Order: sequence, then structure tokens, then C-alpha cells
Amino acid sequence: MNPFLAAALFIILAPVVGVLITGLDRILTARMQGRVGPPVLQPWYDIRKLFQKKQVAVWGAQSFFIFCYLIFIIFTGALFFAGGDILLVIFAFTLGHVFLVLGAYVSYSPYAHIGAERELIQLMAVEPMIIIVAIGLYQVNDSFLVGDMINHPGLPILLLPGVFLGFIYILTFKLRKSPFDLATSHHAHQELVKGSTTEFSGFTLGMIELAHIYELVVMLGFIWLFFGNNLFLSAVAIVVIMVLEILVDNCTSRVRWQDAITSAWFVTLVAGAGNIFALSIM
Amino acid sequence: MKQPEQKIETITVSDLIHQVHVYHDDGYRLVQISCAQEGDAFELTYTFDRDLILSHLRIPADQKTSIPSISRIYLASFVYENEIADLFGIPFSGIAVDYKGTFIRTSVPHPFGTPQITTLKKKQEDQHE
Amino acid sequence: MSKQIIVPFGPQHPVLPEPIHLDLVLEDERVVEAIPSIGYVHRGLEKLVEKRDYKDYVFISERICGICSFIHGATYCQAVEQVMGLEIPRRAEFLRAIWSEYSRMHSHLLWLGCFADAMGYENLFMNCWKVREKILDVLERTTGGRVIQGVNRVGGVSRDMDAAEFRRIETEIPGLRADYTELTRIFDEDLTVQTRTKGVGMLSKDMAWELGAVGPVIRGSGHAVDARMTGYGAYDELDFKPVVRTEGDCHARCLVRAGELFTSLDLIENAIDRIPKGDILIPVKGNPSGEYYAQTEQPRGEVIHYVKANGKKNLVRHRVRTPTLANVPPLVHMLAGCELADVPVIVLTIDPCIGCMER
Amino acid sequence: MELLIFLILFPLLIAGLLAVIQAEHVRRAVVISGAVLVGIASLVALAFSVTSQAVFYSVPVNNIGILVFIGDILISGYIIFVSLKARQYVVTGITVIQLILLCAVEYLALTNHAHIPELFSDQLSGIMSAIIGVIGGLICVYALGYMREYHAEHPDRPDTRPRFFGIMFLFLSAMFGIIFSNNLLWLFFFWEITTLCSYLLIRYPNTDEAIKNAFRALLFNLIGGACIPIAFLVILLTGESELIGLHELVSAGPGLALIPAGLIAVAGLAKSAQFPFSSWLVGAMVAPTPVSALLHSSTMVKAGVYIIARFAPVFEGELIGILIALIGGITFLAASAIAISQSNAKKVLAYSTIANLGLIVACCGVGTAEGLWAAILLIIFHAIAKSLLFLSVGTVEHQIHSRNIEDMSGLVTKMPRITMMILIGIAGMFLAPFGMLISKWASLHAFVESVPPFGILLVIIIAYGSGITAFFWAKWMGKLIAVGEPQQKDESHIPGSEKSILYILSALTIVVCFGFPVISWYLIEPWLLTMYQSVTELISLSNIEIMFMMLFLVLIMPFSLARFTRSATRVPRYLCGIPESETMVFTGSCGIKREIELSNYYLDTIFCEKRISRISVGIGIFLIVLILNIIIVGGGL
Amino acid sequence: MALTVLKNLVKGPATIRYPYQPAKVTPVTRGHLVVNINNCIFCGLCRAHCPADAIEVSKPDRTWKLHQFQCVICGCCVSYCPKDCLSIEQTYLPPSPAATIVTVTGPDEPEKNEGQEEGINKKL
Amino acid sequence: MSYLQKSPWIIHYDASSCNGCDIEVLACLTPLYDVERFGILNTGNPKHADIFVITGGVNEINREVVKNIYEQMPHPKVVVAVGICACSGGVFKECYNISGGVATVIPVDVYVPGCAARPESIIDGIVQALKILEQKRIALKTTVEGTA
Ligand code: SF4
Ligand code: SF4
Ligand code: SF4
Ligand code: SF4
Ligand code: SF4
Ligand code: SF4
Ligand code: SF4
Ligand code: SF4
Repeated sequence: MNPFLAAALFIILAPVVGVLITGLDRILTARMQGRVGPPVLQPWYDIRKLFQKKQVAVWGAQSFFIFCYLIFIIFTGALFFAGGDILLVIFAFTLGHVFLVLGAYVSYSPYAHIGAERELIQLMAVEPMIIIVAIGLYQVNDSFLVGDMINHPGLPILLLPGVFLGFIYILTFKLRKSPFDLATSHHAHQELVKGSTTEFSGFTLGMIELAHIYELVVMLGFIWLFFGNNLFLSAVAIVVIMVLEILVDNCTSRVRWQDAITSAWFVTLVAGAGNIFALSIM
Repeated sequence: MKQPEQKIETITVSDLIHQVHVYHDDGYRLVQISCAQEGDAFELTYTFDRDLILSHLRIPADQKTSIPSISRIYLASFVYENEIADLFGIPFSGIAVDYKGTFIRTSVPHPFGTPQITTLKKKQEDQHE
Repeated sequence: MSKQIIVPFGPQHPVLPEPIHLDLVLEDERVVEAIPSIGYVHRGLEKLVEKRDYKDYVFISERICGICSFIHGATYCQAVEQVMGLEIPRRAEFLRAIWSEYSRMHSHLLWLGCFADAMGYENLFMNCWKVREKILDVLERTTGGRVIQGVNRVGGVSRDMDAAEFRRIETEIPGLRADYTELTRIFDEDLTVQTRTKGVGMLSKDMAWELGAVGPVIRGSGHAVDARMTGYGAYDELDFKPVVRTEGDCHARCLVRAGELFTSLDLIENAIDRIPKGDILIPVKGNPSGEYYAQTEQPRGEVIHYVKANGKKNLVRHRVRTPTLANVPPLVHMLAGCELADVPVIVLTIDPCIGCMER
Repeated sequence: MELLIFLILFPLLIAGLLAVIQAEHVRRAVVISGAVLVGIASLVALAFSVTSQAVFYSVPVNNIGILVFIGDILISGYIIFVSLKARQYVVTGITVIQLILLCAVEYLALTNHAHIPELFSDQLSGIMSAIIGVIGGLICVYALGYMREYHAEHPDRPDTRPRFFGIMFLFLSAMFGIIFSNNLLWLFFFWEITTLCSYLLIRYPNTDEAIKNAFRALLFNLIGGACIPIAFLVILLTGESELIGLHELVSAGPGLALIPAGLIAVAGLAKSAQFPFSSWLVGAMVAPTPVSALLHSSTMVKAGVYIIARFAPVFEGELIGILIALIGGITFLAASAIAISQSNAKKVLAYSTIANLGLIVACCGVGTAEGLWAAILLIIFHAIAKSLLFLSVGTVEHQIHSRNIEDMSGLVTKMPRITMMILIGIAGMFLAPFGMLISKWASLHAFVESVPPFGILLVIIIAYGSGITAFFWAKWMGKLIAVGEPQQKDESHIPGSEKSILYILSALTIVVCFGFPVISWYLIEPWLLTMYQSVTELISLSNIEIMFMMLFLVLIMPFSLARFTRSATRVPRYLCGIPESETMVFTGSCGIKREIELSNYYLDTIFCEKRISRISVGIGIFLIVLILNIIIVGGGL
Repeated sequence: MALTVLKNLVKGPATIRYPYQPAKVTPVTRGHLVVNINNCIFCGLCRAHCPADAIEVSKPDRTWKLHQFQCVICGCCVSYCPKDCLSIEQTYLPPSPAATIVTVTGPDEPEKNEGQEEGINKKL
Repeated sequence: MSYLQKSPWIIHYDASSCNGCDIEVLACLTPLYDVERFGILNTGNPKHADIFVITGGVNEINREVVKNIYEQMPHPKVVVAVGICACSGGVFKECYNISGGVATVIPVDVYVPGCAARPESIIDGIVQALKILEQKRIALKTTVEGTA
């Protein structure tokens, strides 16, 4: 497919897909808790609602950084689906998150500040594994281009079981799910109130929610890469992984940041690094 | 069911620290300190417990002379002492954690120690301006 | 230059169902100082005793707190009855014990849920509260109120339960027991719960005694202190055994409360077996004179209702020493040196009830 | 190529002039014109290197070798003198050993006279000369304003500015000498001059701590430096004396060159402050900020990586190369981790410098064309961005009288321009569209294919390191832009020279980012072609497109700023419902008024400076000993 | 925990779909207070004993007033009423944007007919 | 129907109640009542919230807190006073530390009676509040457009 077309399709379709997945996620979570849960389109309502609210902020600059965050997350996704260099995708992704963190810092509010610091800890915890995912995929595909990876005829996952495992582990960080929802979480009852998003409201918060949805789609895109050109299997895998994440979300309490980072790094080292190391010896 | 009578031992203020020491050394737990108005004066009651039996010590008090704090013996007494200081206006000296009147902040100072405030609120007050 | 972060924690904070404030001073996320500040729920209701008939005051004493509402009412009545030297019907005492235990279960389930929530365990919170609704159903069915029961009267209780009701309760108990077993297993064995609670908020046996802790806090540190052991009300006839653990950490306190759920069920079964027939309310005439310290066990620990009367229909003084107030010094002790993430866990572990703490 | 001679001798001349000039305005004129001339000349050298192949140049003076030797003896003599005076007997001992070795080398060299051109220049020299000339020159100009304020603030410290500026220029001269020398004996001579100069500059404040740290720097550099004469001995004893020429040695291939190259690389490791030698660089932070900037961004430490880069083709696929790369990798990881626990801005910069040098060393150690490509880009970007950071931190330091990052909170309102430049510098160090990240990306590309499985080991190290790097840079950025109470904007006290230098450097950062494909096509790739004969297309066109898109995004963003700031209504911070009684003040427990105070995380339970440096110094020593062992065994065979 | 979660999933939600399903009530639920004004003798005992001061009684006007948004539905008044004309019903008062005061005027004493009026006085 | 009505986020604050109403507010979130069916989330953060659910009679030091929270909520917003205490002060009306009802501090849009207010009543109250919220949004839009 034409890379520009693919990027455009991502920009348009990702919110739709993302909203549906998030909506189903919320329903499934509710059912797991013995509740009915919201309508499927609830995330969409939420975002639209936020866009309708009046804008308040501690400092205006907050919104600017969040705007950058959204733009870069969208850019990341577009780059990904256009088939670009996966390392660049990762770096753009990191850049986007740094903007989120900066936005949280601006207000100089205790909760947002601690949220920002924790957001950075999370970033530090997942970064190694994401890079290792890229390297592992390179080893299998001999190319850093996403465009080449999705055409892989076999199943890269067979060669990269450890990398896949490690990726799923850090996916929990990326999806802001328990036990690793340190910086901000979907529901209110946490020690940081709303953590990094505490000081955002209205439009700005809407942008964050939207960015999360784009992010979700990109992260699920990564799962796809583990299944090469086998569309059916990757779709199944995405569903299974999502259900698994939701299950884990519902079966764990939030852990401390020390446990989060050390466990993530440990899993990265053993599963991820071990796997690519073994591959390079073979 | 009728419970047994409770005995309250009345002592002087100067005896307080010594007596509390005795309780502490005998392995008693501080249960509470309470205060009540007795005519124009006040009385403080210290309650201790060992083996599920309460023992009470009572001292007289007023709003002018400060009572020695027992928080050097039982640290936990600071909550009760601060509370009594705020509600009754009875001064304590040497509280380990002294909130200086901000433990319980009230609309009127020392509501339990100022007799006139009982009539401060009218019954038929309009609530929704 | 100090690398400190100052965080005002509360009064409005989503992990705290009730307002209390802590000034937290952090280094990274380690708490170096935590100073509590209270008074956000202080209404001054003890003063109302000077304006209300001592019998009508029961309804106010029940609203000291919406969670231990029933036990507050019962303890107040007990104090007045002692002052007046009343011998209330035995059946009323048994009914009070049954309702007390139901209140305790509803409070403990509520607490277990909030505690799970403080650790970010949303699902567990939901499950605890789902079970709790079953208790509330019983309470509403038998008293007419979900959280404020309003059946205590000076001289007894205003509602009775018939044999059909007792049978219904008895048939429900095995189901509850199964629910409790399931919840307890999660709190005890879940790995993430263990990482968040084991070794967190240590309170040694000596410190617990020294700082005057009460209720599950002191029982989690190895002391068998439970006012029900004094045998007030109907408890002298029930087989009561306190739940005690020795670890002194948040996990221990959590399991003490979980264990008390089972104790409560046992006590209820016990009480239904032994409840005598008879009146539930005796007419009360005259006004009280004298003073009394009534001591009972609430879900959060021992509560003391002090009543002083001088023969008028208004009492001179009603004072409540609530368990939460007694647990504040241990709380401050436990908070020093913990992690920010542990603050809500530790705060909740004393089961703070600000409503009654400040009255 | 008289230009080479000019670049070496002209700064020397300026240095001499400055050492005697006492009048401040004259000094000013001399420094500025000297810096401008040096800068222009170095750019001309760069231009030449683009257009031509490597040029060799023999100095048309007889027996100049003897002069160099005498110079070596003088330097050693001076060091022996000061070290004896300060009772630093270890330093004396090493210098004496070095001197003895050198005499032996000289004896061998005289008896076996080689006919090689003393000087040469190729694209790499061109790049290095531009870095030294331009950035070094800018730093010298910046120092004019800075040192005046420095002495105004510290009247107790002796004001020996003439000497100071003299040494700065001497330093530049020596750096040019290093990069243009083909004769390794010359290179060693200039090498020793930089060691000496760094010692003098570090002890400039003349406090006990400065003197102690200066001697530490001296000691470590001498230990490393002592390896070079040994390398000479090996060369002269085993083979043709022509190999004393750098170009000749590298061309000779690993068979002959590996052992001397390994030894010289150890010297390079010491100079570029790799573990276990890193502590001298951190200690050097006591010096005035321009010194730190000079030593740690464009000169001194760059000499170390330069020499390793020179020998990189020799290391390709060799065990010694891998070990060197590992030292680099470990240094990158450990120094980044330590940077997390630091709150002193200069220390953060110091550790991040060490870390970046580690990355460069790692790239050189694997010795592949891709690795070297990444290494050179890293050298360029790091030099610019780091000098920008050092200098702007120096400026801030003089305004707020603190080097502590915590004190820079909300700087964006007080000094928006300077903050902007720090932000550009930091972004340059780790954010996506900027150069350092391109290089990191390139080095990942480079490592993943090289010497399996060691390449993968380095990849893993980078993977961890980049997360860590992001943490400490981002929290610093956050601190700068976190506004508690808006402060009065006040940038007027900053000397004009400082400001303009900062502007130039930030502009350079951006220009170089835009221009990096050009640099790659015209400088790096041709050079690699000569070194490796065949060079694959290192950066494909599509990636350049992407880079440009990202840059574009970053540039367009500021325009949307205005729109978003207007629409919001200001509300106070969320403090759990407690109102802020004044800005940032609330009434807390016990009725105490408290000011909100926020500081970054330092995570020092995990990233403990002492523990990490102890461990990595241990690993570093182990690896160095391993290298030396291989050399001894290899030499013996 | 996973077991519990899956059990919840299989069993379906425990939710009562209020307002589409009716609310839970029991025969003894305390919803709101009503008065049978025909029997009322305006003795004021209920007013005197109400812990929330929600009742006003005026014998001359023959009115019985309840500040509905002040009544805590404790039932105290019910037990004091000599004529048993107070009772508590199960249904809850609906929320409203203004506080409601219910004023009930009793029939004129001599006639004792069914003339009962209910005036709802809203103010904010 | 606007999106505002489909996604009302609440913030709950206990301004010196007896807890009875608070636990009923919390109970609304739990499986049996599950207000997330209506898109209601408890945000715990005034800056994210649309509906301020407040219980209790507002004591002396809570006045400032309640005002502060209210001010931090972005428009349009509504206040739901839950429980008799929040409506009028209830049994505590005469206590020296109680101002008597939330309305004495901030404007209240919907009162939910009950002691304790039942979860069903609270749901009804919030549903009523949604209509008011929508009216406020329209009013806000017209004034903004009017001035622009
Ligand atoms: S201890 Fe707590 S729950 Fe029990 S009666 Fe007191 S306030 Fe209520
Ligand atoms: S402790 Fe809390 S729940 Fe219990 S009575 Fe007191 S306020 Fe109520
Ligand atoms: S900022 Fe401090 S250390 Fe730096 S020059 Fe000024 S006074 Fe000296
Ligand atoms: S040794 Fe201690 S003080 Fe020093 S960095 Fe490590 S943890 Fe911090
Ligand atoms: S039910 Fe209670 S609060 Fe209501 S009017 Fe009767 S006595 Fe007063
Ligand atoms: S107590 Fe009964 S009869 Fe008397 S005024 Fe009240 S309602 Fe009427
Ligand atoms: S019989 Fe009843 S109504 Fe008549 S006077 Fe006595 S209490 Fe009142
Ligand atoms: S209305 Fe009743 S239940 Fe609610 S807070 Fe007030 S007294 Fe408690």
C-alpha cells in the first residue's frame, strides 16, 4: 500500500478502532467485576464531552505540550503504518511521551509533578524492552522497516518467544493497566489522584484521551509484527492479548515503582535480551 | 445486663504525673482522657486499662492553670490533650505534639468551655438564604 | 539544598472517603514526615446533648457515624441504662448483639473494599462491596434502614425479629461464609496484595500497647484486646474468641478483619440459638443522674461513651472516645519512613473513621 | 599545507601574547580576533578536506624530531617539579618511568630514522579541526565575560587571567597538533601538552579541592599516557620504523598494528574518561565553567576518542576491539545511571559527557564502517550540544548563584531565552529529531550486525542506557519549565558576549541537525570509503525524509502555542481542596503555612553513585587488565 | 482472583438496572414521613421530640408543617404521637432542585370533614 | 442529547457528614448499582469533574475546601447535595460548627433527600442534574457567542 495512504488511513481509522477496543475493554472490565458497564461508545462520548467543556489551566503552556504529545503520537502511528523505520517510530514515541511529561511538569502542582516523575520512571522501565523488540524483529526480518516486517512470510514469534513475552509484560505499562498504572490510572482511587493528568481538564484532557487511543492502536500494531503477514493469526493474537491484559488488570493491585521498574528490567533482561542474544549466536 | 460500678479516683494536679507513671510502670494502657464541666470548674478524667478493666483518675481543672501534659509518659495522650485544649480552653504544658489550637478548629473558641454559646443558634434559622 | 517534595494529602482525596489532611514531606517517594491535621468533620454534636431529651438523643448518637451507626446508638443506650440502673430485656441485648455483628460485617467488608482500592485493586473493591450489599439487605429487612438503622432505644430496641427471619438468616449464612472464604483467600494469597501489605506499616507489639492502639490495629500486633471479652450485653453468653495475629503489619491487620467476619457469623448463629423469648423494650421513666463509661467493641476497636447526668432530661455531658482517635498516634508512627504508595494503604489500615473521630 | 602549521602555531602565538598582556581590553581584542582567525582557518581546513584526499606534509626543518623530544623532556620535568612540590610522588614516579621509556624510544628512533611526513590531514582531521577551531574559539570568547564575573564573585581567588587565556589557546594549539600529526612521536608530544594544560586549568581556582582534582586528572592521564611510549617501543622493536606514522600504522592492518593500537587506545580511554579512569572528569568540574566546556565538549576528551577512532579499522572484529567497545558500553550505562542521582547541573553534564564518550568508544571499538559513521556523528553533535549546555549552565550559575538543578525551577519565566537554549541543548542530547538520537539510532544499526554476539550485548546496553538517559534529561527539562510563581524576567545582567555565543551555539545545534546528511555525504562517507574501501549506503533516503518531517513538526509547533495559551482560564493548583493562600503557599497541619516545594526524583536507592561507580570501576579495571594481558601474551607470541 | 473474575464473568452482572428496574424496598424501609391530619390534635409533641427540628406545629393556624429536606426519617415523632397519626412510608422522596416544605392544614375543628389541603412551598 | 449528558464525571466530597451518605455514594459505583452504566465515573479530581456530589453539612474549615473544589471545576458544572445534612444540616443543624447545608457556601442545583440517601435516590438526583447541566451548557454557549 502507498505509505501516505496507509498513514492517512491510520489517522482516520485508529480513533474508531481504538474507541471500540477501549469501549469493549471497559465493558469486559465491568463484567469481570460483576457490573454491567458503560455503552461501547463511552470513550467516544467522554472525549467529545471533554471537548465541550470550558478550558481551565494553571498555565496556558500545559495545553501546548499536550498538543505536541498528541501530534507526535499520531505521527508515530502514521510512521508505523506507513512502514517506516521501527527505531524511528520508537524514538518518536518517546518524544511524544516526553511532551506529556513536560506538560505535567509545567503546572508545578504536587500531584502532577509526582505523576510526571512516575511517568518518566515508566518510560525508563519500558524503553529497553521496546528497543529490544525492534532489534529482535530486525534479526528476523533483516530490515528495520515496518513495511518489510509485515510481509514476513513466516511467524517471527516462533523465533522471538522471549521478546514477545517481554513485550506483553511492558504492554501493561503502556496501556496504563494495573499493576503498572503508576503515573495515572483509569479510575480515581489512587494515591496520586489523577497523577500526571491531574491538572489537565476539558480540551487538553480530551487530547490526552485521544492520544491514549492512538497509542493503544500503535501498541497493538506491534503485536501484529510478531505474526508477519498472517493477518488472521495476528488478529486472534491481538484479541487474546487484550483479554489477557484486562484479566491481569483485574487480578492485581498496583505495585510500587521500585517493583515495577526492577521487574520490567528483569523480564527485559531475561526474556527479551536473552532471546535476541540467543538469536545472534545461532 | 447490669455492669459493675465504676470507681473513679480523684487526685490533685500535682499528683498526676506521679500517678500516671505508676500506671505506666504497671503496664497499663492509656484509654482516654475526657473532660466535663462541673459547675464553673472542669474535671479531667484519665482512663487506663489492664486486663480489660478500666481504671480512672480524676483531677480538677480550670481555664487558667495549665495542666502538665502526660505525653512524655504516654505519647498517645497528645490527641486527647490537644482536643481538650481546643474544646474546653484548658491549657496544657509540654504536649509532645502541640497543635496550638489547630487540632480541632471551631467556629467559636472553646465551645464546651464558654457557656453563652448554647444559645448562639436560633431554631428557626433560614437555611437557604 | 533539600531534595524534598511537599504534598498536601487530603482533605479531598479520592482514596480517602472522608476528609483528613496530612502534610507529607517526601524525598523521592519516601515519606520523611507526615503530620496529620483533623477537624474536617467536627460538627460538635456532643454539645447537642444539652439541648435534646436524653431519649431523643439516641437518634443523634446514631449519626455520629453512618458506618458504626448501630453500635454507637447501642453504646449510648447502654451508658444511659447503666446510669439509670435499668435492667433491659435479655432479648433486646441479644438483638443488639446480632445487629452489632451485622454492622461489623458490613463495616469490615466496606473496609476490605476500600483497602483493596487503596492498593489499586479495583476488582477486589467491587467484589467486597458486592458481598456487603447482602449484609445491607439483611439490615434493611430487619430494621428499615440500610446504613442508619434507628432501632435502638433507651430501654431496649424498637423492632423484633421473628422466627421466620431467624431461619432466613441461618440459611443465608453458609453463602456468606463461602463469599468470605473466597475474599479472604485473595487478601491472604494474592501476590500483588502481599507485596503491597507484607512488612508495610510495621507496628511492634510494644509500640502498639505504648501508643494505645485499639481494635484490629492492636490485635494485628499480638494483643488480645477486644471489649467483647468483657462480656457486655449478650456477649457474656456467646462464645467469643478474639482474632489475634502477631506480625504487626498491614497484612496482619487485614487478616484480623477478614477473620472477624467469620467470628461475627459464628456469634450470630450462636445468638440465634440462644436468644430468649420476651420483651424487647421496657418503658423508661424519670431522668438519669450519675456518670458512666460504657465500653464496647466497634469494628474499628473499643469505643467509650461517657455519660454524665444530673437528674434533668438533658444530660450534662456525653463524650465519645472513638477508636479512630486512639489509633491516630500509631498511624503517625507507622507513616514515618514509608513510601508514598504505602500512605493510603497505611492510612486505611487503621480503618480511619473520621466521622466519629471528630463527632 | 602551511595551513596545518598555521593552525598549530597561530594559537601558540596568541597564547604567548595573552600570557604577557595585562590590559583587559587589549586581551579582549586579542582573544576575539585570535578566536575568529582560528575559527576561519579551521573552517578552511574543513573545506579543503572536503575537496581533496588526505594530504601529507613534511615539515621542512631538519632535526625537528630533537626539538619535539626536548619539549617532551621539558613537560616531564615540569610535572616532576610540581608533583614533588605537592608531594604527589605517584605522579612523579609515573612521569619518571614515562621519561625513561621515552628516552629508549628516542634512542631507537634516532638509530633507525624513519622518513614519514610529520603532518597530514584528511576528512576526519577536517571535522575535528572545525570542532576545535569553531567551538574552542567560541568558548574562549565566552570565557572573557565569564571570567570577569567569576573574579568579581570570588575575590579570594588569585586573578591570573593572562595565564589562563594563554593556556586556553595553548590548549587549542596542542589539539590541532594532535589531529594533524602523522608522526606518532609528535602526537605524543601534543598529547602531553593537553595533559599538562588540563592540569593547569583544573587547578585554576587554587582551592585545595581544585588542586587535589587537578592532580587526579594528571595522574590518570599520565597512567594512560605511559602506554603510548610502550606502544612506540613495540613498534620500533618489532618492525619497520615507518610504522611510527599514524597513517602507515593503520594501513598496516591488524597483524602489525593491533598491539600498538591497543596500547594507544588505553591512553585514549584514560583521556576520554572511561571507566575506570572516569573520576578525573567529574573532579575537573571544580574549574571555571568555560574550562569544563572546553575540556569536556570539544577538546581534551575528544582527543581520546579521536585516537581510538583513528585506530578503529584495526579493531574491527578483534577481541581487543570488543573489549574496548565493552568498556565504552559499560561506561555509557553506568555513567548515565549515576547521572540520575545527581542534582548538581555540572555533575549531570559531566556524567552525561562520560556516558556519551562511552557510546563513541563503543562505536569505535566495534570498528565497522557503520560504527565509525555513528561515532563521528556523535563526536560532532556532542561537541556542539554539550558546549551549549555547559556555557548556558555557566550563565545561569552566575545569575542564580547555584549550580543545583533544583534551583533552576521555573527558570523559563526568569530567563526565557537562556532556558530556551538549555532546552535546545538538552533536546539535542536525547530527543528524536536531534542529532544525538540520530547517532544513537545509527549506532544501534551498527551494533546489531557486528561481531555477534558482542554487538547484541552492546545493543542491550544501549537499550537500557537510552531509557536512563531519557529519565535524567527529561526531569531536568521539566524542572526548567515548571512554574511555581512566575518570576520577574531578568536577563539584562548577562554579558553580551555570553549571550551571543549561546545564540551561535544553539543555531549551530539546529543547523547541524538539518545539515547532517550533507556532513555525511561530503565528509564522513568519503573518509570511510578510504578507510574501508567499500561503504554501504548508511542512511537511506527515506529515513532522511522522515527526519525532515520530524524537524518540520518541531519547527511548526511554536506557532500553535499562541492559540492555545489564550483560551484557558487560570485556576489554582489542585491541592486536595486546600486553597492556596498566596501563590504556592497553603496552610497545612498545625496551622503552619507551608510553601509547595517540589523536587525531582534522584532514585538514589537504586542508582547509587558510590555503588555504581565502584562496580563499574571494578569492571573497567578488569577489562583494561584483560586488554593488557592480551597485548602481553600477543606480544610474547 | 482470576477465578473470582471468571466467575463474575460467567454469572453475569449483579446490577439492579435502576431506574429501568424498580428499586429494592422492604416492608419496613423508612422512606418518608406522612401525617394523617384528620386525627392530629396539634399537640406539638412531635415537634418537641424531633431531633432534627423538622416539624412545626401551629395550633391556632391548625397547620402541621414538615421541612421535608430536614427530616432524617428517624421515626422518633411517630413513637411520641398520642394519636398515632404519623407514619412512615416506604417510598423515597424524589430529589428536587429546591428544598420542600410540606404544609398540611387540618380541618376546622368543629366540622371535622375531609377538607385537607396540601401546600408545597418551594424556596431556594 | 449532548455528550455532556452521556459522560458525566463526578467528584465526591464529604463536607462533614456522618459517612452514611458517603458510603451510599460509593455504593452507587459498585456492582449492585453501577452508575458507570450512565457513563458516570468518579474522578476524584475537580478539574476533571462535571458534577460535584457533596455530602454533609459543611463545617467551619470545610467551607474553604468546598469553595476551592467548586472553583476548580470547569464550566459547565452542577452541584448535587446528597443527604439531609447537605440539604439543610439535618440533625446537626444546630451544632456550633455546622453552617447548615451546602447552599450556604456554594449554589446547589439538586437536593437529594434521605438519611442516609439511598443509592437509588442518588442516581435519580444525578439524572436530574444532567438536565440542568445541559441547560447550563447551552446558556454558556449562547453567552460566549453573544460576547464574541
Ligand atoms: S467506631 Fe466508627 S463505625 Fe463505629 S460507631 Fe464509631 S464512628 Fe461508627
Ligand atoms: S469510624 Fe467512621 S465509619 Fe465508623 S462510626 Fe466513625 S465515622 Fe462512622
Ligand atoms: S554561582 Fe556560586 S560558585 Fe558559581 S561563581 Fe557564582 S558564587 Fe561562585
Ligand atoms: S552512597 Fe548513599 S548517599 Fe551516596 S549515592 Fe549511594 S545511596 Fe546516595
Ligand atoms: S421522622 Fe424524625 S426527623 Fe423526621 S420529623 Fe419525625 S422525628 Fe423529625
Ligand atoms: S404528635 Fe401527632 S397529634 Fe401531635 S401534633 Fe404531631 S402529628 Fe399531630
Ligand atoms: S390520652 Fe393521649 S391524646 Fe389524650 S391527653 Fe393523653 S396523651 Fe394526649
Ligand atoms: S443525611 Fe443522615 S446519613 Fe447522610 S450524612 Fe447526614 S446524618 Fe449522615
